Amino acid sequence: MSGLFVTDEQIAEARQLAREITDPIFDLISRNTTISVERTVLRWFGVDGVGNMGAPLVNLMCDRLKEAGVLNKGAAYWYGRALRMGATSPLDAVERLTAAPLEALKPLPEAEEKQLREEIRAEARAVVEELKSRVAKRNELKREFPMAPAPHKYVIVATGNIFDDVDQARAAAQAGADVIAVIRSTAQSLLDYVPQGATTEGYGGTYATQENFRIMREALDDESRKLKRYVELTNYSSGLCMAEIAFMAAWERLDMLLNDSMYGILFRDINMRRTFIDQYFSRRICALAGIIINTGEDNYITTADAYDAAHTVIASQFINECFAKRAGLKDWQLGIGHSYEIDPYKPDTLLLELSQAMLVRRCFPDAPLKYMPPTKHKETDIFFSHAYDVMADLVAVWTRQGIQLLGMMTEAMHTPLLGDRYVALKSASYIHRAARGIDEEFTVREDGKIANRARFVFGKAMDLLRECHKDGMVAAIGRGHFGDVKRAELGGKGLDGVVEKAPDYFNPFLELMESAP
Amino acid sequence: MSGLFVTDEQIAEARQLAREITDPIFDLISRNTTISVERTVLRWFGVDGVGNMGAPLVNLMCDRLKEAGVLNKGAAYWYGRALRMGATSPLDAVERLTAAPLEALKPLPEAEEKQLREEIRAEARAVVEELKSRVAKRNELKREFPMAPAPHKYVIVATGNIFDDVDQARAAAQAGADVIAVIRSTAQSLLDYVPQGATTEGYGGTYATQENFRIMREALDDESRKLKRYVELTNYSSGLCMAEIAFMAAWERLDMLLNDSMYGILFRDINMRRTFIDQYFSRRICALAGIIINTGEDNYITTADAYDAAHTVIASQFINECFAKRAGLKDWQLGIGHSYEIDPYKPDTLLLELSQAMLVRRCFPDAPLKYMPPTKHKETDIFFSHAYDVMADLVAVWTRQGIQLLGMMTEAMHTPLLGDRYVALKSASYIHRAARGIDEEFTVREDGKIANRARFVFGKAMDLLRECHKDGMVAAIGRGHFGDVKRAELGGKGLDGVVEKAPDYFNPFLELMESAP
Amino acid sequence: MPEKQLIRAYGDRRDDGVIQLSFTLPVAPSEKAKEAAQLYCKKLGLTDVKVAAAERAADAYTFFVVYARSPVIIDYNEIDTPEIVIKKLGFYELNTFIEEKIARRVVVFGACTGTDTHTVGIDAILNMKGFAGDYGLERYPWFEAFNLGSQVPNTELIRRAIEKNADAILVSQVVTQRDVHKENSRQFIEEAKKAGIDKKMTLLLGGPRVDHKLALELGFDAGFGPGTKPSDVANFVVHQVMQRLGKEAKGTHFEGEPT
Amino acid sequence: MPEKQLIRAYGDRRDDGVIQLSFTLPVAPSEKAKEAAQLYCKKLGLTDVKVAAAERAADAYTFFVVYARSPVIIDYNEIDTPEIVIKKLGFYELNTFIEEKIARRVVVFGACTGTDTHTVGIDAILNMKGFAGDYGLERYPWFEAFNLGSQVPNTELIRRAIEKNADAILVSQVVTQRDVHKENSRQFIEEAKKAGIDKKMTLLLGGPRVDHKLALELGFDAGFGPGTKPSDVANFVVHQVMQRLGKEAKGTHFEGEPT
Ligand code: B12
Ligand code: B12
Ligand SMILES: Cc1ncc(COP(=O)(O)O)c(C=O)c1O
Ligand SMILES: Cc1ncc(COP(=O)(O)O)c(C=O)c1O
Repeated sequence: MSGLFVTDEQIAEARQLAREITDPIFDLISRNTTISVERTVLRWFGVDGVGNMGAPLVNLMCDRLKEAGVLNKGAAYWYGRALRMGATSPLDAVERLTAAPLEALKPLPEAEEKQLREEIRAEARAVVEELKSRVAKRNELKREFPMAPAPHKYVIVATGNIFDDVDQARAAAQAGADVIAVIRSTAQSLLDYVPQGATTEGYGGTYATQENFRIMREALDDESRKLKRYVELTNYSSGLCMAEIAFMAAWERLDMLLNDSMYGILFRDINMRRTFIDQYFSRRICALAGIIINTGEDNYITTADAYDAAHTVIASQFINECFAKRAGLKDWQLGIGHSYEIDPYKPDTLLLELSQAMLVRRCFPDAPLKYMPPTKHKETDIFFSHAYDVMADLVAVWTRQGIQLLGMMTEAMHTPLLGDRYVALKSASYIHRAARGIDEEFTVREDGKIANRARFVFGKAMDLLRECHKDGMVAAIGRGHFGDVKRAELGGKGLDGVVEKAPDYFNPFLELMESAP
Repeated sequence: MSGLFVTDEQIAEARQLAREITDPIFDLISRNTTISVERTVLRWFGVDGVGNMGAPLVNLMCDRLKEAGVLNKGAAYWYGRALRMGATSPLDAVERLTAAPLEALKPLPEAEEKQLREEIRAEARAVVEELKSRVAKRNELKREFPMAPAPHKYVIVATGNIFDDVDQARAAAQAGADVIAVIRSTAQSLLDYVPQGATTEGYGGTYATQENFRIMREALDDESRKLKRYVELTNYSSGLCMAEIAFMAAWERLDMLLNDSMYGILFRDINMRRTFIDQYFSRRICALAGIIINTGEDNYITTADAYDAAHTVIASQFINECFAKRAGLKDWQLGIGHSYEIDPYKPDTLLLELSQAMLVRRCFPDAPLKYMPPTKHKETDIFFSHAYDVMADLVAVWTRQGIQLLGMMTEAMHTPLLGDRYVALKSASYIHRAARGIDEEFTVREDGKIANRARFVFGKAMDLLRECHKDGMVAAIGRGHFGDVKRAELGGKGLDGVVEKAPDYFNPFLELMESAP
Repeated sequence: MPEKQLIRAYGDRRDDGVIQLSFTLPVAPSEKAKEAAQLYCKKLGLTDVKVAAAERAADAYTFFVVYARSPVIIDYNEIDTPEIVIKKLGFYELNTFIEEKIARRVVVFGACTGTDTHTVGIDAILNMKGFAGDYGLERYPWFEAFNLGSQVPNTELIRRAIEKNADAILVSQVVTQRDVHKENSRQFIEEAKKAGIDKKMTLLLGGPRVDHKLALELGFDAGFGPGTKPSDVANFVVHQVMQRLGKEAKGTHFEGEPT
Repeated sequence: MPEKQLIRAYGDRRDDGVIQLSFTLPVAPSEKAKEAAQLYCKKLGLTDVKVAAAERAADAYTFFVVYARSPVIIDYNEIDTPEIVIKKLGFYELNTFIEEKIARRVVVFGACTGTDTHTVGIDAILNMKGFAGDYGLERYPWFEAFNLGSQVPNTELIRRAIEKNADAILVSQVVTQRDVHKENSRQFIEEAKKAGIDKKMTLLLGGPRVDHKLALELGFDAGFGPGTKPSDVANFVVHQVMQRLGKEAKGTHFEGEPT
């Protein structure tokens, strides 16, 4: 691919721009924490379960600390203090803290402070090791039962009921699925807490809870053994609990997460600052736990026109990549998102989609990439929609996508039926089998429609990156450059959850993860 | 394309071999006529209708002449004699002849003989002109309402009832079909006469009759005007009445005919000599009437394995082309047949099918080509079969097929339903629209699987042509080289209809057509 | 009473009644499973049942493709569909019409309410750029359109509409899983009644699974489904306003596209 | 009597009864046509009918895609399917079996009869190369197989079989349009009866739309459908011969693939 469409220098320039664009944001990130980051810290220490009102303990605890105006020292610190108060268990710790009068929260003598942090650091190190050992189990299983060749066929289950989801996930795996995504109940991303336990009622999807994660991963481990082929599990680390979900997923050995640096801002109207800070911590966890992230650029072209906005996808991908790399993620973990969304009634759409997918492959040669199927222009004529999906299957294998979300012929109607998934899997297997390696059979003519379109799109992406560089991301988002959606820096949900760090802010996990090689 | 896969010299050599392979067969053709060729001659003179037993007059007349052992002078001659006997009409002519005692059939004095032939030649010239003027009408209409760009979407109707066929043909045209094929009733090819009139009962298809042709062409002329897009009509000129049907089709302004130099031999067990002689006369008529022929190599790989027998298709195409050219057909009239038939459970099938289709395009750059869809490996799972057809749509537009028979998702079950055709047309339009021009976007790597496979197949085709050249077609067919079917020179149906020409054999139409530029 | 027009499904011949089905049964593939599919279709009253495919969708699930004849015959003349037929005025005509007949800007509020975040539909109706080359309501000088976006609580939408005493409220519902759209729409209508605007303002519902019939059942004044153009909505709203102003007979019906 | 096993269609949840349909109605596309499709499905007893697509298949034809819930429930335990279960012997075992137990070559004649020219199916069973890696009957030293090809008149096939007093006759029927295969098969059985071989020889029917049940109805001894392997047929025929020779109890049933 190297040298195709654009020069390596041009690509390097795009990366440099992305780096400089994200600098001020990393500045923001380093100076602030969020209530959900702090909740994540507590979960990591094992603070689990819900209070009598059904609210998760981590929420009770962090809300209390926030009211008290002391969250800025970091939940880890207060967790330590609680233990010092003689807390016998995390639960006990929460109670003592939430019970404690304000003055009880005053600093300790120098030495004690120091010692407290040392103890907590030690505990943090221990639980980080525990997480790693869980992840090791996953890698173990993967070695034992290697996955089928890419593109990995990714399908969705979305019954709303985790037990039905399990049935369908097993069925999908038996029919050839490589990756199972459990779609979340609509608008869970707006909840500022993570529901507890196994759930059986959701709309458009099933709640993301740690227990649901565990149940599904257990079922898939079982299927993987039966099929002698590891089947991956993914969910959504996005919304107001991005970081917490990343932790739960890591702990329960999920393999992938939809995790985007801007999706929440654009499509969920979640505050920018909140999102940027949360995504950083969540990605640090993904990096540590060897989770592959899927970015959400595909969403842009469901609101904006896929042909006109093609360059915004490329620009955003460079930014998303930069955020990811700076959070410690490796190339193999970058399921950079894009999709086959151009209006099928336009001419040359296969050429245009190939051009776009080849360009993405060219820009991110070492990332698995995550390819999304047609959705917006899907028709209720399932036979047409099926043919339309087949073309996306072809582009996916042609451009060596690592992960391919399979289109469903009923996309325009309902979340997939069991039979819909079977149909999609059977056809995709055929197309992959029939066309694998086609990219090595042809060389792209540098003077053709495909190459010219790719250069044009890349050029516009560079202009957009330069604009973001000059005026800043905030301004760019404010102008609706991404997904035709305009958002303001201080608008959206969750800003109140952003807390400026105190000089003595304490977060041993961040220390550990940031110091990790 | 030129230079791709093989050198122009290699292709020229293949053509030279084909020429020499067909030489002895043309020898046979020039020395013999058949009862069906002679019936065709009479039809051209306007001998139509059936006798009291329902047998066509042309059959009654030729059978009589054959019994009398005088058919070898040519039916045209006897037609002239009948007129001399004072026949007032073709019907009358038949009656007088069939009534006449043998001795009444003795030669006439020199001068009269000469004059008779002159008169008949004149009449022949007149009816040939009439045919030409009918054809001119067709070309007129085509100029007025140009067809959509290639690949021309070809669908079949096969209700068995010509009036239902008309409904469906109109519906198909409205849904975007460019070519309508009326499938024949099974085994009509084995009838040694052509049924008469409009028919409403057929199995697997509708009888090919002149009246049915007229009815359907009339309906399509009407649709063409409505749609401002000329819609073509095709049928089958093959079987025992190959030549007669070619004439009827020409007269009724059909645009295409399935017409193969060997199909009848292999798939209908019709005698070789009979077939070779009939196909020549039928192709002469097609040449005159500007009819595009479709050859039947696609059939070979429904009986033989498409992967193993790929080279037999290429070899046969060169032979078919040679037969056609020697019958006066021009490149634009050669819908050389091939198809997408490799077992879809094999790997790389898209690459293999592309290779084959590109090779055919390379060998016959100026022919429209006729591409057939998957049939043999079609599944009753209509969703899979639909995806499978979509890949054939892609290869068709990629390799610039002039004519594409659209695959039906219900191929493995029944002749197409109205809805099946709609589904196929809508998807094919999408694929054609999406991928048109893709061939100009890429150059094929000469060291890839596609190129190597093409060279391998061409090489084996050359070997087969050399074998046919060395041992003769009869031997090659005897060994089952084509379609895995073995046939003997004196086996099969219709040999008794072959008649060696007398020294004074008379066929003014042949004279005219062979002397035509 | 018009004379009957009996129709049946058309497979390969008029009235052959041939239809296609596909479904999954929770049993492992086998001859027995195929027989079950046969029986299944017979119980639906189908005849000539051909179980074309019995695919192994999973260990314990078989996916079937079936072709069969259906006995169903319907009298096409008996069917009546409530369709909103309005004589549509073009962009300019409609603006002039408002200027002359109503003499003030028509105020509309729209949102995708509840937990639904699908804005593309409502945007298509309200935003400048519109849909399928048809201008959105924001583009009409004689309309004042407020698009509150998505995930808007019903109460919030109603409150804002009352503040500007709007002429019409446009509710979009795209997610329909387990009828969440119906629930949410009912809830909207209740709130509207509480607020006493249900008689005063024109309440419209729209979305991919919405049709006029459903909207009426739910208590809206009209429903708009897939492919709706902004101009359809603009025209409808204007005539509603005219009727509320008593300047047009209630339920006046109009026909055809703009000339 | 086993206890019931009630099953329903599985769409997205157990027993939701969701199925997919597609069909064409001979009416022009319109809201009314969609309503007709609704009614059509309701008359089939379906509920929650969603007419997903109404496509303009032609000026006067609309192609519909529908999703709906079917009320049908079936008791899976009530279903019994006549399946020919025979313990299959492998290629070598079967030959030795014939050699020892029958001690002469088993003679079979096969053809695709009537106007049907589809030989691939019968060739797959009889020719050397066989089907799906399974040897054809010609390959069995202890079988004497005659393949008359296609378009063979029934009488001709029977005549030839009698000449060699064959053990079995294999009839292939592929074209099924308007039940031409049934007609032709019935005609074959009549001829067989006339010739008085129906009791003496094993008569087998096969083809893509053939199943054991149908074959029995038509008067054959067995029927073989899509995916049949030559070895299935070889084994069946041998056991039939054994039974005619009285060396095996009539209708003995055997189980399982060769070990
Ligand atoms: C784009 C899209 C998204 C985007 C939305 C971006 C945005 N800001 O709108 C993103 C990616 C964010 C998204 C997310 C989700 N989506 Co979504 N999405 C779609 C998709 C692909 C296209 C919808 C669309 O834009 N159509 C184009 C517009 C123009 O059409 P329209 O909405 O029908 O509008 C027209 C008419 O209906 C009418 N109209 C619409 N509203 C109104 C209102 C009024 C008053 C009037 C007069 C007219 C009118 O006018 C419009 C123009 O003609 C559909 C699948 C499909 N192809 O339909 C799935 C789909 C709607 N999504 C679905 C789901 C489940 C979700 C999620 C809940 C999944 C999840 N759990 O994560 C999430 C969360 C969304 C939420 N909580 O609501 C399902 C809904 C299933 C169901 N029937 O319940 C669908 C059908 C996909 C599927 N098959 O599963 N989605
Ligand atoms: C190959 C083929 C042809 C070839 C036949 C070449 C040949 N010499 O066989 C050609 C191109 C010549 C052809 C022509 C026609 N065909 Co055709 N053809 C097919 C096709 C594509 C594949 C059939 C096949 O080979 N299957 C592979 C074999 C191995 O499978 P099988 O036959 O089912 O056999 C297996 C089992 O059934 C069983 N079996 C079969 N017979 C027997 C017998 C016994 C005793 C036993 C034990 C087992 C057994 O064992 C076999 C191995 O498992 C089918 C479509 C399809 N995909 O099915 C159409 C199809 C069968 N043809 C069809 C038609 C209509 C025709 C024509 C009549 C069309 C026309 N009017 O021109 C013509 C004429 C044929 C005629 N008069 O009979 C229709 C039949 C429609 C219907 N249901 O009635 C089909 C279904 C296509 C369609 N959808 O329209 N055809
Ligand atoms: C990055 C990302 N996060 C989350 C989601 C799911 O949306 P929700 O916020 O409803 O979970 C998507 C949907 O495609 C996505 O792409
Ligand atoms: C060249 C040719 N002739 C004729 C036919 C039709 O067969 P039949 O002989 O039954 O008309 C075919 C079928 O594909 C064909 O390819």
